[in-house]
Amino acid sequence: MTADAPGTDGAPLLVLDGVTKSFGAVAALRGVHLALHSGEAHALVGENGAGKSTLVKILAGAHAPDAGAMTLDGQPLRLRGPADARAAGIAVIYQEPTLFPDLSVAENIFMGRQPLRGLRRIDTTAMNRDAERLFQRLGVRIDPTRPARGLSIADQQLVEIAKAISFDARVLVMDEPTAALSGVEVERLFAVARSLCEHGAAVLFISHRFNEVFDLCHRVTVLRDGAWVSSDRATDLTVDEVVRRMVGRDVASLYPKQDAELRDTLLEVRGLTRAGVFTDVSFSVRGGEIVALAGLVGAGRSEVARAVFGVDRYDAGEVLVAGRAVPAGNPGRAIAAGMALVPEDRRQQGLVMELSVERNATLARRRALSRLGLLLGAAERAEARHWTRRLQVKTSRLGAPVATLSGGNQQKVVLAKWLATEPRVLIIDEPTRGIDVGTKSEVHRLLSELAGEGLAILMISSELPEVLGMADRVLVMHEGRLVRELPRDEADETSIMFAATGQGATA
Amino acid sequence: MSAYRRGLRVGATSLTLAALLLSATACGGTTRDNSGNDAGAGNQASGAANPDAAIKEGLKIAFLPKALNNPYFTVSDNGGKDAVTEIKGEFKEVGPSEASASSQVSYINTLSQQGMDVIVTSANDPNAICGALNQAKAAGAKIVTFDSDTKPECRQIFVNQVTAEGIAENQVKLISEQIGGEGEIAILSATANATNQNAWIALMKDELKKPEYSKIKLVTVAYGNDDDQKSFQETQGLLQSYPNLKGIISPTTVGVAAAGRYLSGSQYKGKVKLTGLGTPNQMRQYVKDGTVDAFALWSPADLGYLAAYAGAALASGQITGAEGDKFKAGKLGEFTVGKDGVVVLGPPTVFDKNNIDQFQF
Amino acid sequence: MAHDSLYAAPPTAEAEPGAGRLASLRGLLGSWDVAVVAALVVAVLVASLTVENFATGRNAQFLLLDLVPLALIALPMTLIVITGEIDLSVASMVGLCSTLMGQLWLSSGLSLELICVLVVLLGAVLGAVNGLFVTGFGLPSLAVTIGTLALYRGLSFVVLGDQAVADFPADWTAAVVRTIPGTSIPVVVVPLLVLAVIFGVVLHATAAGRALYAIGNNDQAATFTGVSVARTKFWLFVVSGAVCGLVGILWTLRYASARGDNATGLELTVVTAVLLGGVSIFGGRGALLGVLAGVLLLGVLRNALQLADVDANALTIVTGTLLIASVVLPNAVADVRARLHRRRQRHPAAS
Amino acid sequence: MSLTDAGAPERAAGNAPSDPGRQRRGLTERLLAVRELSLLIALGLLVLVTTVRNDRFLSGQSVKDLLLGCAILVILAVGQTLVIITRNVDLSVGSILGLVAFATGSLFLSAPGTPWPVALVVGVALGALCGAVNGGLIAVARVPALVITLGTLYAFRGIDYYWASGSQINAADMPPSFLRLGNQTVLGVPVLFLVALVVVAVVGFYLRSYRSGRELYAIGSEPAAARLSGIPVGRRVFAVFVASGAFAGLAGVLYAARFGTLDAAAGTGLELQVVAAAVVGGVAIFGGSGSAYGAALGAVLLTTIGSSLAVLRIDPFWQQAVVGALILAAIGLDRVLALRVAARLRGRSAHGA
Repeated sequence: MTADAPGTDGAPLLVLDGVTKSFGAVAALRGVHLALHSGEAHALVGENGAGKSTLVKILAGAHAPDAGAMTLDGQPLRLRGPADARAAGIAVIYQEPTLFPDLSVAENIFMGRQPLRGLRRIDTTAMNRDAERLFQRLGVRIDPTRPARGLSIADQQLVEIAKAISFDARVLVMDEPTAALSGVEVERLFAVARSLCEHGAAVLFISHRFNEVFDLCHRVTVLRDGAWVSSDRATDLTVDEVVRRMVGRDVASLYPKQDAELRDTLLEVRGLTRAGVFTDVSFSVRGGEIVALAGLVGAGRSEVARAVFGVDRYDAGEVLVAGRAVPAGNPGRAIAAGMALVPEDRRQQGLVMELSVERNATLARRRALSRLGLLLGAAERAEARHWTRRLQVKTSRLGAPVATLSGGNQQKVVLAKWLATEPRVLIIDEPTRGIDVGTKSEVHRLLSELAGEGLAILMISSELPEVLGMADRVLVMHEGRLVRELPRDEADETSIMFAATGQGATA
Repeated sequence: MSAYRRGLRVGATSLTLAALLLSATACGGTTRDNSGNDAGAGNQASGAANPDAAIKEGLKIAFLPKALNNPYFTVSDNGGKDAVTEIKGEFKEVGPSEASASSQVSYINTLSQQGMDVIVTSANDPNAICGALNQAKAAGAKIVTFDSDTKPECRQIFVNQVTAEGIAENQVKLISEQIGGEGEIAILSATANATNQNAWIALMKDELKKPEYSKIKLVTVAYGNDDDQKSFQETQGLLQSYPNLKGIISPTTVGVAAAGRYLSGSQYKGKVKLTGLGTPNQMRQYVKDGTVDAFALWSPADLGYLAAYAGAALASGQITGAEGDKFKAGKLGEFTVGKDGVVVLGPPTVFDKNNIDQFQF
Repeated sequence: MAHDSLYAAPPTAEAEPGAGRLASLRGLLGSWDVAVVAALVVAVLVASLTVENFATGRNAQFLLLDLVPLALIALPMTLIVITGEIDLSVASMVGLCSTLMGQLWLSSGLSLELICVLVVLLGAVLGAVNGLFVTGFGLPSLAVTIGTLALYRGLSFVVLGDQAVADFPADWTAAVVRTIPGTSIPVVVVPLLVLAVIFGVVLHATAAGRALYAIGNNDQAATFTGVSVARTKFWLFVVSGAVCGLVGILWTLRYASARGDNATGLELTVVTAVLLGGVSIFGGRGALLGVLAGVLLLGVLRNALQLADVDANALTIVTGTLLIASVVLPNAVADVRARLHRRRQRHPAAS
Repeated sequence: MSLTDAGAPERAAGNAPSDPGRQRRGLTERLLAVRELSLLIALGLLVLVTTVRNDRFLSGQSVKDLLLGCAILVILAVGQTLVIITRNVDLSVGSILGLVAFATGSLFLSAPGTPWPVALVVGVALGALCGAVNGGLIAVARVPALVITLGTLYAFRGIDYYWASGSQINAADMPPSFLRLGNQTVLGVPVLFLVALVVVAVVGFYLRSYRSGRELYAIGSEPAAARLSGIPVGRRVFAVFVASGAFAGLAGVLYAARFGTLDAAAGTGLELQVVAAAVVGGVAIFGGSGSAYGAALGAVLLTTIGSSLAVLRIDPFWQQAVVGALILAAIGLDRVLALRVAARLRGRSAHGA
């Protein structure tokens, strides 16, 4: 399928030169170069946290770069906001749909560009008709007049795609648009993308699915830790080579899970069901064991973790820690039972960004640290100091807000918070998302150490190398069900992806 | 922010606050006796009046109306100001933005703090401001109430616009004349707990029992809360609920103006009679367009004027507020203090289309 | 969870992970309570020197008496605002508790002691209704408490109409305004101080207090840390209601009058004092000491201006402006700082 | 995200059936229409009950009174709708109304010959200015509109008080041509109500049929997405506050014409009724949905309740309690309905959208 990259010899359509962006102490992009040519589909790959989404936001006009230049057709391009990006012909499909739930699907597609009739009135009929046509082109049936509220994620994504193609963009940026789509829909999307390319547009495609990357794209740019690594013709690359460039070294040496003696079963989940989210999920984790929960985004992995920990309620099933049932829907009781959950979204769920390192580190232990109900500053400080030292958190002082720390150090603070509770079961969701490589291996070593100390660890990760390197066993979820269990020696990228995409689904 | 520096800051903050409180305490040691426990009732006739005493000059007289933004009180306070100027005193008008007893208390405290000789006030609540008034009295101020009284023991003099009997007589007579002596009437009052309104209404009911009014039937009393819109709506409701209604008495300036406005814009104009207590400026239009035949009111300016003189007489020792004390109130002539320290301004003036243009208030 | 950001800052402020901005904001707000205390000291000094009759014991007594209800309500309000919610119905709860106290006294024949207990309980129930709507139905507290502001005030008029109940025993009404012997400090300051210490300790030195800050900054993270966000908020509203019940009693006794319009409009003053005291309207930040200083500052300003014969109407403007200033200033200053910070980052050579 | 791709299996099968119940009218609009219809029914019931108790409630005069009585609230509620749709709120409208009403009176007092259209323009402009103060402060401070407008509620009222300082403007001070505006009828319908109708129609039409109108819904529905879609959120929100102020100004001028007697307290406490009217009228307090027509109906309903209470001789003190209870009921009901609808739509989506 891979075509020759057309027009790569001519002047590029859109060029990013030395684009830099940092958020506080965290450098998200460091001097990134990117050239998009008219008529080409260009893949942007990199690990989570490599800076892809930041790049997308810059192209969308949502973030202004700190430094660097952009040109479109050789003209300097300054985007003061999303409206400018749109005016310049840049359409963006975000990883997470950005729809207006109260408005109709058609309005969502045409917001700000609704077809008009006399007196500059919106021509609703024409708008609905146009939306209908777009959906026909995409080969899906969504009622354009229904509100966007209540659309499934896949349908929301389709509306986003319809929105992007509706204004015949010259540059179409797609940030992991396929995560929630079925195979048929992906094919239709690619057909649309190809036809856009044929009409002279440039497509920037971001995905973790290498088969899709190689299926659609002419060229591949790799980012690592916010920096540009390479840009090559897809035909010159192999999957292994891309992965190597993304990770920066050989996969095997990265994840040093030490063998640990397996002890008693510490976490047992039986028949856990939450209607419409996940169904009949059962598994167990033994002390000293790291079990990975793999699957595509939206397969329900994090949701299972949340339910197990009690953040969300579940409709059926039970959760046992060391043989004793943990009441549903109460994280406090889960913590008391010896569970800890390092959530996937550090900023939103893991940390209170404006509180100090010390406060964050002791937050989960605040009751245990009180004497007669009073929290003693000294005890808190000692506790925080102990764990930040053990985890080698790099911070000038314990009183600094965690927001000033780098991603890796923030993740360490989250870990410190939970390790301070001395859990028996550690659930860790995307343990190394968005942190630098050095810290990554530290985290991995730590997890391995903890398993060695007898903790039962349930790890959710979208990074296959991490899963393969760390896990003693791999559980694969697909559409809310556990579809496959793979012991360490049987797990490889193919077998996991095979199960995760629902092909040959057998448990 | 290191924890130590933080601790330091908290410490410093608390120390400052503590110091402030302590300094307040230290200042306060001297005034402990003033905490207002002495009963006000005894004050009334304490000391002897000296009818010959001259009105002192430079008296500090403060007017504290129900609310600053009530035009009625603006007029009375201006009357008070005239009087205070005549006696070469210092006049001051203070008060809350909105009529509430608690903020009046805060103003009474301020006034007594400022060492006023006389506080002239119209009470938003007969009880709520008593404590503060007693404290002010204990601090040496003379208390005069006007328009709305407090409990008698909390003030020395109450300047009543008219006697309640006078109002009741006047209002019933006016409506009877207008509706031809028979038919259903209603009363549109201010608020249900307005002391003066309730006293008048009770007396009107008594008045209506007289034989000459036997064909007049009072069907209801509605309350417009002295709120223009509410009074307007209540008038509307009255006319819908009582199709045979012949007349409305609204013994409150807000109510009568609202009712007049409603009637003048409705089919009932001229058919349903309206009288009450209103200011000529507000009612002029409705008198001229035939909605209202006649209404009454005392002069609010004279009321304030008299209250100021009563206060000055108290502060100068001319009177003590005991029954029978007499004093001169400038252009209004001589007044005698009645029972319970009440001074009555006089009968209300009746306004109709012949005389209304002579009045500007 | 769309409504979570209802009336909150536009998303740029939160979506932008500008740590520099956060740090400078923090630096500013860290010193905000110091600034308030400084302003208080200045206000007291200036007023003492320039306003006649300000620096007297009697005036201090009046000032404190006026401030006690305000300060009492500000205590639970501080906690509520720190969790990112708000309770605008406080003044109406005071009013309703006051009229119910009057009605009970008038017609129930119960002893006043019992009535007081009942009124505090009733306040707690009123607060629980707020809490239920906010946490049970997941509605924004702003909207809910605007509704109950109207509802409770309306009910307080329903209870007593426009009547007032005034015949409370004189020893009770006198007790409320009495001062501590030998001083000019009203005795009601004592329960205020006791409550302030309790609230202060709970907020600043207990596990529950930590949880409040966590909720206000990031309720998701708080949930993930085992904090029961809904339950905590519910109880805060209950406490707020109970304190309003207590204030209702004090108010009624102080003015010896239970009426439907008691404490009308007090919510604005309380919110102003809390924000002036350095509590962030977005939650997560603030200290009780700052709030108490804010309450005092507001009281001193009003009292001094009143003594200086400033028109009551000007005072209305002052309160409104102070409220606006106390929310606009921190943000504006933080904005300027963040802008400077970014500029420095962009042109490191220049600095 | 608790939404997941529950619909994936069906779609993967590739045989998504077309929505059977689809009609010409959009589903989104139909959901709104349901709210307006139920309001009309409630209104009808209320009028019916009151009329049964007192048949004069439906007399020509009484209907005229009702229309006259609701006109000002309708205008304010429509202005408030614009604001609430963007997930904001404007509590200062009562104070703006009071300030403008007094300003109008003062204008006639100081320049007796002023033709009333000039007064109208001046009043609307002053209202818009107050709105611009609100909008500007909100834009600068990025603080909840509620806090800012709570502050300006007092500040504007304070200015009004300060200006009036206890004086009153009477009907006699204003030209009869202006006062007629407040009471005159055209074919039995009060002019005031016609003005309100025009406002409702214009705003309703604008919100429905203009791009910038739809953008207001987008902003309230999902502010973050609105920004990403290139909608000038700050500018729109500012404009909305200016508009709300201008409508409050218009209402203020009409208030002066209708009531004739003006002091500084005009419109005190009105903001609660206005918010209640909008919310009862189906304008979701979370922003993003609602219509000017619904808000207007809410205002009519509220006014009718007020009149009914008076006619039914129910203690008028209940009125404020009813307003509060209606606000709570409306937001609570909206919440429940929204959850239901969301669940149902999710079901539709899962069974082949």
